[in-house]
Amino acid sequence: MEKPDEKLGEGFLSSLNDFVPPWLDLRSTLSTGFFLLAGFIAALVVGWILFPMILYSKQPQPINFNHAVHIDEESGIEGETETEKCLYCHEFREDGSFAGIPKIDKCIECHDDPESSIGETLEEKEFLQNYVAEEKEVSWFSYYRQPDCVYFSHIAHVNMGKQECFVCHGDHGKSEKIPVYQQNRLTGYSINIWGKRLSGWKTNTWDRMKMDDCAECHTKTGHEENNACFVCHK
Amino acid sequence: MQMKRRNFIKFLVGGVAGIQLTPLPWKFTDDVAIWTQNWPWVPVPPVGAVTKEKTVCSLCRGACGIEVRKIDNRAVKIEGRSDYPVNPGGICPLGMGGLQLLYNESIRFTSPMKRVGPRGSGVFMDISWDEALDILSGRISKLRKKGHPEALAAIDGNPNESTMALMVERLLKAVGSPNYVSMPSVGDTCSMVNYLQQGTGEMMAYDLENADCILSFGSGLLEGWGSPGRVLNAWGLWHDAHAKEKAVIIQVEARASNTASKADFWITPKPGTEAALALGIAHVLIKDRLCNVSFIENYCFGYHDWKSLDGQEHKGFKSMVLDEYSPQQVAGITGLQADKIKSLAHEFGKAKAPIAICGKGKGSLNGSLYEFMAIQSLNALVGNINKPGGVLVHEAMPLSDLQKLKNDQISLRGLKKQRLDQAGTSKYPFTNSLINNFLDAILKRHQSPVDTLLVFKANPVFTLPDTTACYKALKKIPFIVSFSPFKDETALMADLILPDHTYLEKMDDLVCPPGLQYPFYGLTKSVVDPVYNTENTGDAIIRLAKKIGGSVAESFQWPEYEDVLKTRASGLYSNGKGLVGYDASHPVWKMQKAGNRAAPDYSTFEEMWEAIKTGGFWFTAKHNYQNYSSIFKTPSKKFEFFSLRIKSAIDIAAKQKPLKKVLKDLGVAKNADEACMPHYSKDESSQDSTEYPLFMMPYEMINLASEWAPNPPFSNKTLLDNQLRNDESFTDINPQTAKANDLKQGDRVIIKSLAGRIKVRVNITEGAMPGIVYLPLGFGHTAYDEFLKGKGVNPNDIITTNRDPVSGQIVWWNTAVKLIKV
Amino acid sequence: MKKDHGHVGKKYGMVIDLDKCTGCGTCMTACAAENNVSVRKDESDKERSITWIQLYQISNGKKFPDTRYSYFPRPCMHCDEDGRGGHHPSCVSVCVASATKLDPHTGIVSQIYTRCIGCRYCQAACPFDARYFNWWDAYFPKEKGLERYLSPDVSPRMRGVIEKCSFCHHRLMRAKNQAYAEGRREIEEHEYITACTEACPVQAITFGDLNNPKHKVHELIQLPTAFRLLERLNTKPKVYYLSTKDWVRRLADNYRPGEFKRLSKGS
Amino acid sequence: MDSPILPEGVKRCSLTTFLILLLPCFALLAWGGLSAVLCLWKGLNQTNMSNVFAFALWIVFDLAVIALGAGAFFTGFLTYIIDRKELKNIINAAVIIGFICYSGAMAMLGIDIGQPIRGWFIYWHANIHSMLVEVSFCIGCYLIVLIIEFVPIIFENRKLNEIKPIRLIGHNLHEIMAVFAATGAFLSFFHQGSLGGMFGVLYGRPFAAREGFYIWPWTFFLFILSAIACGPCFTILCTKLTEFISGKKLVPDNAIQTLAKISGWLLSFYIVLKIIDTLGWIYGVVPRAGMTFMDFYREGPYGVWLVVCEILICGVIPAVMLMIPRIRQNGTWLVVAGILNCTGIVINRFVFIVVTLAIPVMPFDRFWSYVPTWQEWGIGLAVLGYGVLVYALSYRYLPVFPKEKELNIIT
Repeated sequence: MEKPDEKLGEGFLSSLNDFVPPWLDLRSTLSTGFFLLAGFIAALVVGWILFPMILYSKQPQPINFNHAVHIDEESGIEGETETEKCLYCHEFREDGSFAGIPKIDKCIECHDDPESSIGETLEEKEFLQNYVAEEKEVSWFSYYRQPDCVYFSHIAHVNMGKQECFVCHGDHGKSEKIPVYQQNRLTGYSINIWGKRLSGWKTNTWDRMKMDDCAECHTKTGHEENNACFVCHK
Repeated sequence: MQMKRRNFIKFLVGGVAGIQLTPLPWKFTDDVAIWTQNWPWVPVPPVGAVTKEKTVCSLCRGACGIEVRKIDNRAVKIEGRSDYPVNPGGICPLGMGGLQLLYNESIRFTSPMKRVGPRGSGVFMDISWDEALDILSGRISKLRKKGHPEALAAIDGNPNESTMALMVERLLKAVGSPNYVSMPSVGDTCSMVNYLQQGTGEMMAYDLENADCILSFGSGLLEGWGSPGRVLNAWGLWHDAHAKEKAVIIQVEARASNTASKADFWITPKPGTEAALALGIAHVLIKDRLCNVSFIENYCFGYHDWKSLDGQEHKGFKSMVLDEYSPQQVAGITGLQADKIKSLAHEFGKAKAPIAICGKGKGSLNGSLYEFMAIQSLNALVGNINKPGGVLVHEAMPLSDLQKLKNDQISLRGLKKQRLDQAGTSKYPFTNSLINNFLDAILKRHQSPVDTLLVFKANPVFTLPDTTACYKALKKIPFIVSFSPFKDETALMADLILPDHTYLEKMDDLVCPPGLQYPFYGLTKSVVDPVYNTENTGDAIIRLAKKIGGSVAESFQWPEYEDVLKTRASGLYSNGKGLVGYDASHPVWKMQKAGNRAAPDYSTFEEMWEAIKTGGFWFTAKHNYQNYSSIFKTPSKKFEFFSLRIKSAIDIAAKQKPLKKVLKDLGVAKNADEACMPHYSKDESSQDSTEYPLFMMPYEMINLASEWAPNPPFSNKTLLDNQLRNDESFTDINPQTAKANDLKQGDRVIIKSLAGRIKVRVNITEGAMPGIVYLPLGFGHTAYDEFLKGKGVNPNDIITTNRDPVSGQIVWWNTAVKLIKV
Repeated sequence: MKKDHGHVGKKYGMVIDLDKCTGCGTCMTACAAENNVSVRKDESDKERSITWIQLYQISNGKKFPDTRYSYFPRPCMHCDEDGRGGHHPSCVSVCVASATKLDPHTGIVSQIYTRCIGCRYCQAACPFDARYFNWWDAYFPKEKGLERYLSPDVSPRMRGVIEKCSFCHHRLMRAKNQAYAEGRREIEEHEYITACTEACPVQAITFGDLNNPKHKVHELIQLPTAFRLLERLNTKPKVYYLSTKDWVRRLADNYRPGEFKRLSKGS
Repeated sequence: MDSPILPEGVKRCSLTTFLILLLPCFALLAWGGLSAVLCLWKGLNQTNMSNVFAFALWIVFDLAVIALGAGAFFTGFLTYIIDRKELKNIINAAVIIGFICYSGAMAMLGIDIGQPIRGWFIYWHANIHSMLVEVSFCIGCYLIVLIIEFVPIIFENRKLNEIKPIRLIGHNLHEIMAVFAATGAFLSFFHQGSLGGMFGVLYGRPFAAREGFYIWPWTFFLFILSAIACGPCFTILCTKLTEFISGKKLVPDNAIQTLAKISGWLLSFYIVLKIIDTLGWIYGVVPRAGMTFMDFYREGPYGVWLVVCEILICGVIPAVMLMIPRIRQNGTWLVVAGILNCTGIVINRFVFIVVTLAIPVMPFDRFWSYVPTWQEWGIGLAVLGYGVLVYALSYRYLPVFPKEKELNIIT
């Protein structure tokens, strides 16, 4: 009990003691508060920063894809509206099912010759050599793949419901660089399903792709009947 | 110390409070739940583009049309098709499970293999196709060098009319062996009846859809008889709520099968006395003037007594029936009441278009020649032959023959040798092949006369009666080659495996589904790329022949099997009255009746062939009704109640040995005249009834595969738990039988016959005839995987093989047995 | 808005002609194949094997040779009421996690496997035993490769949840997609039928919209021979049966002595 | 050697004897633990439950213990709301028993559902029409109440009581115990009822279905009554057992007698209603379903004897016994009556669960029988073991019976 700072502390506290009611044991209260607060803050750090870092794995796509270039006028991809342009590659099959991410032969339709002019950038060259030339499928990670229990009909939304792609997919179609794919280690979901904000807070329709978001839109647009379970579950 | 712990507790308290304000506990709870919704060990079927492939099901001979739904290159579902003549829409439960046979790796051979383990252990080693074919061709060539080409034999399960059957037989002939043995089927007996009574060795063609009275002698209309898809569809038509006049269905059977239960009348004679019943009905028809006199008088032979050129008096069908088969006499034989027989005959006689049909159960088991003749005679008596709603008579299917095969000296010498099964000899003058004799021949001799046995689309060790005998015989054969795609019992005994594709991976033809009333040609195709390293047996045979070389190679000039199919199909084109398209709104049975004159819907052969390849079928609805003067190819050019061919066979044989001996050899109990006519004779085979008081009857179910193809696991769901429980199958017995043997529901019991013993559980049901023990065919596999292996027992294990008179075929329904309570 | 989607007043139902039904079991295999139902080694354990549509064998109880057998194919009845006029089927009103619901626009009772917690209260509530619990994980051993025939239209179930007949709802979705692709909003009668209806080789099963006068089922349920299972419980099943045979009709419900009304015609 | 933490002024056996006596409990818990692991890891195929017997042994155990545990809230209700002072001497025991029953039941339910990890869906995606949801909510909340009621008793442990804040909390909790007693009573009334409702609403099962009032079938009210009729008796039995084992008098007779009396009256009231209900069922629900009373008692072991046992032998008789002062004041007869009473209620629960499911409704359906596997027994009995353990520990280390000291002065 000979340490100077201790003494100082004593002095400081005793001076404070004049201001507080006598029955309150200031020292113990303070220490209690200190430890409580420490624990509290530590928890916040763990929950908000550490946890997300552990929860999601990050995988880069095998090769970059530039959407912007493709929907650009010169690209020769026809379409009045943006949606139509998207549909040029992400097309509907005859039975109305949605082809999703195009297979390589769709790319080859345009990028038929590996030596073609379209291929200035290194990435494009790489793509032409490794994939187009070999007719090898690109193993893309899908940002928007819903789990197996979910049934989603694009044609019902795009053709019948006249929904624009961005409503759910945001400006993904305008991106020049496709983002790193983040997957929830526990559930295997892409981060885009739960939404990038762990709090679940969303500002745009495309921030999240959970059941409630579908239902919310159905209700807003007066399609409550489509909130029946079997409409979206299989 | 004390202080420290308290602080730590405070720290924790703070932490617990804080963590609630982060997403961690909430998101974690949610994610763990989501994890249970996406457990990694629950399969997730990949999505993809949907396509549909039309083809034909060849799991049985029925040739039903099927459509396979595919996701990318994955077959995911088999469905019926409405653009196909045989079965508009529906298929049978087995066909529905086909994909479980295609994709079940544990029951398929994934590549050519040679045996490394002991015989029957099923231990094989992968080899290349070339090596496999070299081994076989080497062996065959050696036989030929040694001058014993006849030591090569084949057991073939392909239908007689099919191109594959021709290929196999051709291979043997080219090599120089007469020992081509085909698996028994009802078709053998039917075509024999047609040959003897109508002069054409064709299959029976029943115009069921247009008939208004079906008298079925044990035919399992609902158990998979004939072409299941077609017959079941007809059943639907007969029972349609809106149908104007409904057909009357009469089932003659000793067990409350589905057919019997659902039929309008159910007649239960003692098993094996059906011939007597048929003749009893004939008696009433004749006596009560219910038969078509003009047809009988003008187009039938042997109805009345007659005198042959040598001036000998011969008894006719009429007097035989009137003398020996009065309702009372028949009642005595069959155990039915006389007036029941009368009313039955009247029901049949007064119908506009009555058909009497034969072939028990699924019709996979051959029947009794005289019984079938008696039944066919009923159709003749009412004159319902080659009429709409009757039994149609066709010329042979218009398929071209393969070009003449080349034979060298070795093969010619080999072909002169006598068949091991004695088929076609004076003992069995009208039979093409007799597998049970074939096996006996091997068993009898000290050393197997067969050196190399080829097995095609057959599983004799499982499907033939007295399996132990069959097993022993095969064990004696030095070298067995199986072409089966499946690891069936017989294949496991093989030394070399040359696996065929499954029916969904290969192109092959199906000719004339049993019982169908119009000429039909079906073609399967490869709806998915072969899943494993297998090869279409047709191509394998061609390659094998080329490896053997010489005249054998010259006999197989085709580049590949499809060319063989095309060669034969060219006949369909030149026949000039076929169709390759079908419109469900005009079913063939209507078109045919209406006298369809539609021109072929193709103009060139290539066009026709492409259409067949995509659509999978060719048929003709043109039929020349009646014209009785030209259709019967019998010696008398008439329908023969009295078969002159049997007579001449007897006469020829009688030149060498006394008549008595001849008849004995033929197995005929009665006199020479009756030997030429349908008649009933109690079979002597039945053992003394004190030792074995009961009879065992095997029966077939539509939802349990009992032939070559294995049973798809799906159909296990459809089996009742008084048919199979855990790994034990049940025998159906009548409460009386149960009481006599003091058995209760579910008791375990041993069924013993001369051939062997099996252990089953007892299902007591009023659907069983007293004194008879029923066992389902299809259980008791010793091969395949956990879905089939060791489930139930195989009745074939205890069936004693007696032979049918004249035809010499196996008789299935009179095994005497006794029950021993466990 | 609703009208656009053609949901209004739809009430899908099924009519099964028992006089036609031959008990062949094709409906059961078709259903299992269509809906990725797991097949286990021992399917003879009827207390645990999963069969969305099940064949019950019935007998007229007479002695040989007057015995007759017949069959009751039993899918989920897709009831409309809980038995005393409540607008939920018995199973729906008891479900704790809202995992099973009646869709008023189709009349189909849905079962969501990922929502179900496996309390099995619905099984207790269903008098038709139409609900099945996954006592085991789906049986698709890798070495067999049987998972290759699985259809992506129906999600395979994990253990510990209830499953049941869905009237092949995914086929309705498929039909709609097709219609949308062709620019139609409405689907035709033949475009949506269940797998069992399609497969039945004797055409004993008819499927369609019970409320639509143009559909065959609408006409069939008017027939005097039409009846439903356990009608006295008043759960309003959407599966009807046809039979002219009184002994068969007698077995469709419980009757106290003298209560059963014979059909004037038929035996 | 654990003397410092034993309550003051009371006599306890040595720690070793105590542990040895508890060995059977540990055995049961081990067995149960193994079973639980198997069921959670491999799934419910470890049980003999089936698509026919969706509910079985475990649910029977659940409903039984929850009924028997009703002593807690009802005694609490009498003590704090009705203000029967004498019951203060037994309330602790009642609370502990209640806590044991409810926590045990919850644990068992957690294993009984096919997807335990999704269990919280009941609360998150609740379907308000489901009686089982009502049950889950009420039991969940009530368990919390029980904990709050249990905590001050724990805090009365000698050592803990030395710590100032703990002493303070414990004291203050005591003050406001009435509030919790009230809440507990409210919650319990509802979940006991909805447990009955669960079966009454099974309109597809004529055996269980009942008419009712508004959304509540009669079983709703019958279950409440039966629970509060047998709960106190079970509390009495437990204290009697403790007295017997410890060889001491722990609770003054007046407390016991009060409970016994009330229990008796409630039981008789219940039995009357039960009989009326049964008659109403026989002449209402059953004929409407096209069945006769006997249809339900024809197959398997379930005969009319069940009804006789439940209503007559284990209903009317104990009711009468408990109502007659002379009989209930005789210790032996009291115990007998108590046992009969509790048995009757357990039979009632068993019948509503197992028999309901065993009797097929479709005429062509068949009767199935059910025998639990060792895993099912393991988990069921583990709850028993757990109960005895917790109860014994509380008795040893906590002043469960306030009067113990003065009733047994150590000389």
